[in-house]
Amino acid sequence: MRIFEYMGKELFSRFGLRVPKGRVVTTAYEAAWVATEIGSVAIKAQVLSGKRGKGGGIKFADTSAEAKKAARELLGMKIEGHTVEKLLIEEKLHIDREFYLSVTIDGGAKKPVIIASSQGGMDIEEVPENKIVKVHLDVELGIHPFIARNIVRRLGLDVGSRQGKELLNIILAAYKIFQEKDAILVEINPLVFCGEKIIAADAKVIIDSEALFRQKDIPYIEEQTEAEKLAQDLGISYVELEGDIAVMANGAGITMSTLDIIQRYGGAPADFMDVGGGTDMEATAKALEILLAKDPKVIFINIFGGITRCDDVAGAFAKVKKEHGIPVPVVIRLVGTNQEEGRRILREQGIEAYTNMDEAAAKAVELAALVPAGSL
Amino acid sequence: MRIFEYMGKELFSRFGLRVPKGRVVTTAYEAAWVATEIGSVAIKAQVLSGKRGKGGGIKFADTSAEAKKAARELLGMKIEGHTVEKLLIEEKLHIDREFYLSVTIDGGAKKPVIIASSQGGMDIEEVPENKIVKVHLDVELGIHPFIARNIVRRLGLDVGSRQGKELLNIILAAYKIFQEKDAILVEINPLVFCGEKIIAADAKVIIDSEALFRQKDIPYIEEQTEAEKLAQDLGISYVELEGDIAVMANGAGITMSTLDIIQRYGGAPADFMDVGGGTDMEATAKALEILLAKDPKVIFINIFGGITRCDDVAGAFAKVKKEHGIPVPVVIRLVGTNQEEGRRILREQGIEAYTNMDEAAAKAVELAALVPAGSL
Amino acid sequence: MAIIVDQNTRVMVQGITGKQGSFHTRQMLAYGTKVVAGVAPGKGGSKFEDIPVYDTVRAVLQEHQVDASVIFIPAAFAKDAVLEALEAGIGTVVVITEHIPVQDEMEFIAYAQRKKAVLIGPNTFGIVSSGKCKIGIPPNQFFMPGPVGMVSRSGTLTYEIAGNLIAAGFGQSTAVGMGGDRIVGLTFIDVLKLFEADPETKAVVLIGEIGGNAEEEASVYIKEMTKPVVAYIAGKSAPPEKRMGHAGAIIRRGKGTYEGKVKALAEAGALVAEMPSEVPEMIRKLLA
Amino acid sequence: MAIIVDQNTRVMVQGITGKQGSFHTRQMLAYGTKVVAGVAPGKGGSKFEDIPVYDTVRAVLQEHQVDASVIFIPAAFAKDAVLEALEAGIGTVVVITEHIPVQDEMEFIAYAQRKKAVLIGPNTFGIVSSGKCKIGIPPNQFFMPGPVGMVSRSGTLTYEIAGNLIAAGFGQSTAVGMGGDRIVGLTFIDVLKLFEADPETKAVVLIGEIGGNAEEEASVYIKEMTKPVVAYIAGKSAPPEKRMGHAGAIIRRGKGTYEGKVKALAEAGALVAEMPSEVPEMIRKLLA
Repeated sequence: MRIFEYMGKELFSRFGLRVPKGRVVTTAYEAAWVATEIGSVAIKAQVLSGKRGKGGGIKFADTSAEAKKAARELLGMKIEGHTVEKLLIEEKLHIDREFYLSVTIDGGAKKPVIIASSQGGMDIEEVPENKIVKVHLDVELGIHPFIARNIVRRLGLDVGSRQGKELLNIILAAYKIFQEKDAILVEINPLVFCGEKIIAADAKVIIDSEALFRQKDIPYIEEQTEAEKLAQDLGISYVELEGDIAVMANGAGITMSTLDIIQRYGGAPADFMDVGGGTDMEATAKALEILLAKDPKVIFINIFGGITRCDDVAGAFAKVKKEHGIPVPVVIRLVGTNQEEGRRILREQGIEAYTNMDEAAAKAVELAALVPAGSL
Repeated sequence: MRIFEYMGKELFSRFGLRVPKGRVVTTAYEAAWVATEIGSVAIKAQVLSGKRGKGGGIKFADTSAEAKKAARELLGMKIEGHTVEKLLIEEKLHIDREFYLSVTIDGGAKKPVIIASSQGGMDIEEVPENKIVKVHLDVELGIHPFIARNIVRRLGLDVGSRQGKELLNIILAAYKIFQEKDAILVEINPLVFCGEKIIAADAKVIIDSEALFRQKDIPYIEEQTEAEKLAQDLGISYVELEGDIAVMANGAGITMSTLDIIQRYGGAPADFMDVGGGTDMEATAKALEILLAKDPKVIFINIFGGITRCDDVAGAFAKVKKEHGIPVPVVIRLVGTNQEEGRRILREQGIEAYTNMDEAAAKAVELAALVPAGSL
Repeated sequence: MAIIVDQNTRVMVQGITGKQGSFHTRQMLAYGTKVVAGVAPGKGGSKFEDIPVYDTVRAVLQEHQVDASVIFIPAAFAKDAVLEALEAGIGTVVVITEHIPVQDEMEFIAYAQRKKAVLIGPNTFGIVSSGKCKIGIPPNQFFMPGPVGMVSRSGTLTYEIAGNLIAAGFGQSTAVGMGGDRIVGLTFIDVLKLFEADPETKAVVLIGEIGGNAEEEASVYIKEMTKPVVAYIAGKSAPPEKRMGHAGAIIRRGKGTYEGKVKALAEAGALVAEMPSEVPEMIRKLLA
Repeated sequence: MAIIVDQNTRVMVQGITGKQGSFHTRQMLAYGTKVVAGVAPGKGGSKFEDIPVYDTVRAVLQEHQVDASVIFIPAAFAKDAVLEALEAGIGTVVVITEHIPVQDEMEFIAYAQRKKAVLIGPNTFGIVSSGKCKIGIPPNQFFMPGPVGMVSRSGTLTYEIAGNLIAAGFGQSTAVGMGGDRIVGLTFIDVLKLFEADPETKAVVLIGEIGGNAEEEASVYIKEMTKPVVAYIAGKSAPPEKRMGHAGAIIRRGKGTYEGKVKALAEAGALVAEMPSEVPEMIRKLLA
């Protein structure tokens, strides 16, 4: 779960990192007022997008009037689909140098990794490998000053200098945030050298959503659509996509595979919906309703029943059809636990279930192609 | 460094352990007042002695008047040389069972060890081995609920019961105190089962004195004599003993050995004083003054110079003799770095230094025997 | 032969009395797995389906010999259970639990490495050595003895392909679920090495998905293998930066793409299937 | 021959520019120790007595091969320095620093065990393989080559007895200081095993003191040794519950007494000297 820049900076402050003087506002009036207080300011849209800078989400102002104007332009703006509702108004920093620092997880190494560079301010992917310092942490050993000291040295700073020591403490603090706050990413880019001080000019923090239960002080940030939220409440993994064939399957791998096959046959999936193992009839029915609400051209259900029982899935289908009606063609592939009973139920609903997923997918794509665009 | 029971209990409270309701007082009047508030109370002398119970340092009172009387008796009392200045007035507990729990360091295993028993209330040394549960901790792994759960089970409690779960949390908290507060001992004896609750009825906590620099919230507890304090300020290890031959040597091992040899020849050392390596002339002179202040019969200096320079020691002797006079016989054994210069300086003071420590010790004992008892 | 577990493996179930634990213990027993004991704090002394239940792992080990443990403990408490099994010296720990915080996972995976234990998962379907031992949650009917080793990041996709293989007449030596999380204990390369050394295994099916670089790392070893590998990768159509169910199934900053994985595997000499249904035919050709 | 260190041991000094570090580096050089590099954060690039100084251990290892490191870093920062050396893979770390918090000691000793490194100390005089290599703080003049291995919990007592031995014509193969703290890395038993296997060592002098149970544990191994052991234990006259200088030298709750240690050693076949001065004569008889 990404948190907003201003929240990341609050976290940074609490762990002893320097951040620019600033304030969060929701109106242009407040923005003007804060600018009066601070002077020259940066006005930063608070959106959970990686493309904020390129998307025009950051403006500068030297006067209160300029700040007001900039804030007016930013508030309500859309950046990568996210509407700007809050602005962070911050002192404009005098920048001597820009560094990069992050702590994240290297899945391959199964360890945390600290990544740092003396070339900050741009995407780390664009920095040449030989300008990047990467240090993997031994989980049982943890972080220690010597580890940070080695990074400081490799970044070309004097470890005995004031800046060297400050950077060392920043590295220790960033790691501490990563560990104690259950983060999967703590990224400071740029880390600005500003005279004698080093300041975290940006804050990108992603919290492990599986650990939110023990991070009570971190507010829940909504990044999902209404439909995705509904699905989550059912314990179902659901991602909205751009296509017109609604997909329901059980298991992340098989659901992905289902989308792939649809695409291969020339179709466009409308979503990724993994109803997992053991979802009961009630929840399956609700999940179907979520799919229907998006007005797809076709619904494709691909169930390889293990813990999930085929009769439950078929029953859910029958239930929804009876209660709400299902106005679009449905293709169902159904094999596994209780498949005979499931197929029987579907047959009563006038549907002959497939056993082969390729054939079923091909059929779904074929049916979708029959519906003229814009006909729904 | 031992801390007082009431401080230990404050620490316990902060880490979530239950302790008896109570208050620290310094006058009998306050004691009476607290008893009025609480009812039946235990009145416990706050002294750093392991023998408090046997030394009569705990009394009980059912009324405010009784409490006042008991407090009067306790305040100012001496227990193992410690004067009672504070009392802890606590609610008298209803005791169903008494357990024992401690966390300490096993030097041989180089690990922390949790020691627990269902037979508390007495010295753990008196509990039969088969009634004691000992669990060593893997330092890198640390404490985890399963470790505590095993202890609870081995103590014969149901791990699913309310008491079992409470004890589990107490074990976790005791270990946390041990680790976070740099303790070398956290002992709760007895740990009282009182109806549904488990209460730490006593608290014996020893903090690693080498770690006080980072335990800012733990007050420094004076357990030393004035002379021991003076020595500590010089960076010198000094323990007062009962005998009459003052000893100064360099190195803990050789100092102990010096005491042993004095005793072997029939003498009684007045102290353990290790001036260590590299103590300069100034500090050595002050250390000598500490010894002189105790009016010993003889002073025995045993220096095997390595980093310590023999001429510095001899110079310190000459300085003290010149400035204050040294009214008792002095036997010096001096070998090692700059020994010729050291011996020359001593010769000027009329002292012929020994090179053999046995002979020197024998001489010191002989001289001490010549001084009639009570002659100083 | 088989890898990691076989008919002699004595299995302990941590969380045996819970909803998932009890259901799947019955399924494992039905498959023939030697479940010798269960753990459920507070339920020590009771029985579940004639299997003795204990309060702690150490209590189990006072009475039983145990080769492997399977974890059906809720995410918030899973770390404690995994460490308990590892600390007691259990050699193979299978972590079925999903939604475990990744900091916890890093902690117990590091400890497993130190204890030289095999840790499978978390968020895995488990492991099946066909006809011998099933530890975990796969449906019993799709695993029959045969020459194909399977290693996978996805449960249902494994069942799908296993079902197709069975239909085509190919059983499996062992099927191993690596788990769908960001980090997992046992990885493709570990399992491939074991299959390479296992006489019963004649070919390997590797089922990967987008995200991470486990497939790329495996490719380095596949180059050296004498046994043929058929690979299938799910997620070709997935948009970047969207998590597809599994925490690990996400293309981040251009890394972990379908194309990168397929390229690495193909260059290493693996046959890459475009659809799950193509796998049995590829195996048939390779084993002909 | 000698144990742990010899004429080929390349030594790094952590804290080389400090008061203790600089003094003893000069002494080590005078003894003939191969000091190849120093570490002093912030002083990297400078020289101390012609020895290059670096900011970090890893920086040293980019330029030099190092077999052993000696720590002259103040107590509050010692843990970091020890872990730094161990993490970089240094095989032998000698921790001279005293007054290190015991929780820190437990932490780096556990890590040393995991890294399979020899950790000597803390609060030790160090180690001398006579005429070959001295790492630590003992005065140079008392250590000359010879047949006696020494292992001790006390510095000055070691010099005292080494001086007596030299005077009696017996040099030392290696003298190892275990350190005077509550817990230490290398212990008597570890060192005795090395002496037993060292062809140059013909007899061992063990110098113990009250507190702990290192001598009792050593006794179990002394029983098995083929080489004779002479022991001396300091602290016979020490009162219980009083710490005699060293953090480890204290009789607590009746444990770690002089009598217990002497009994264990004597029963194991060691000759126990009552005074340090008796040691040379015992060695003379044993080696006659």
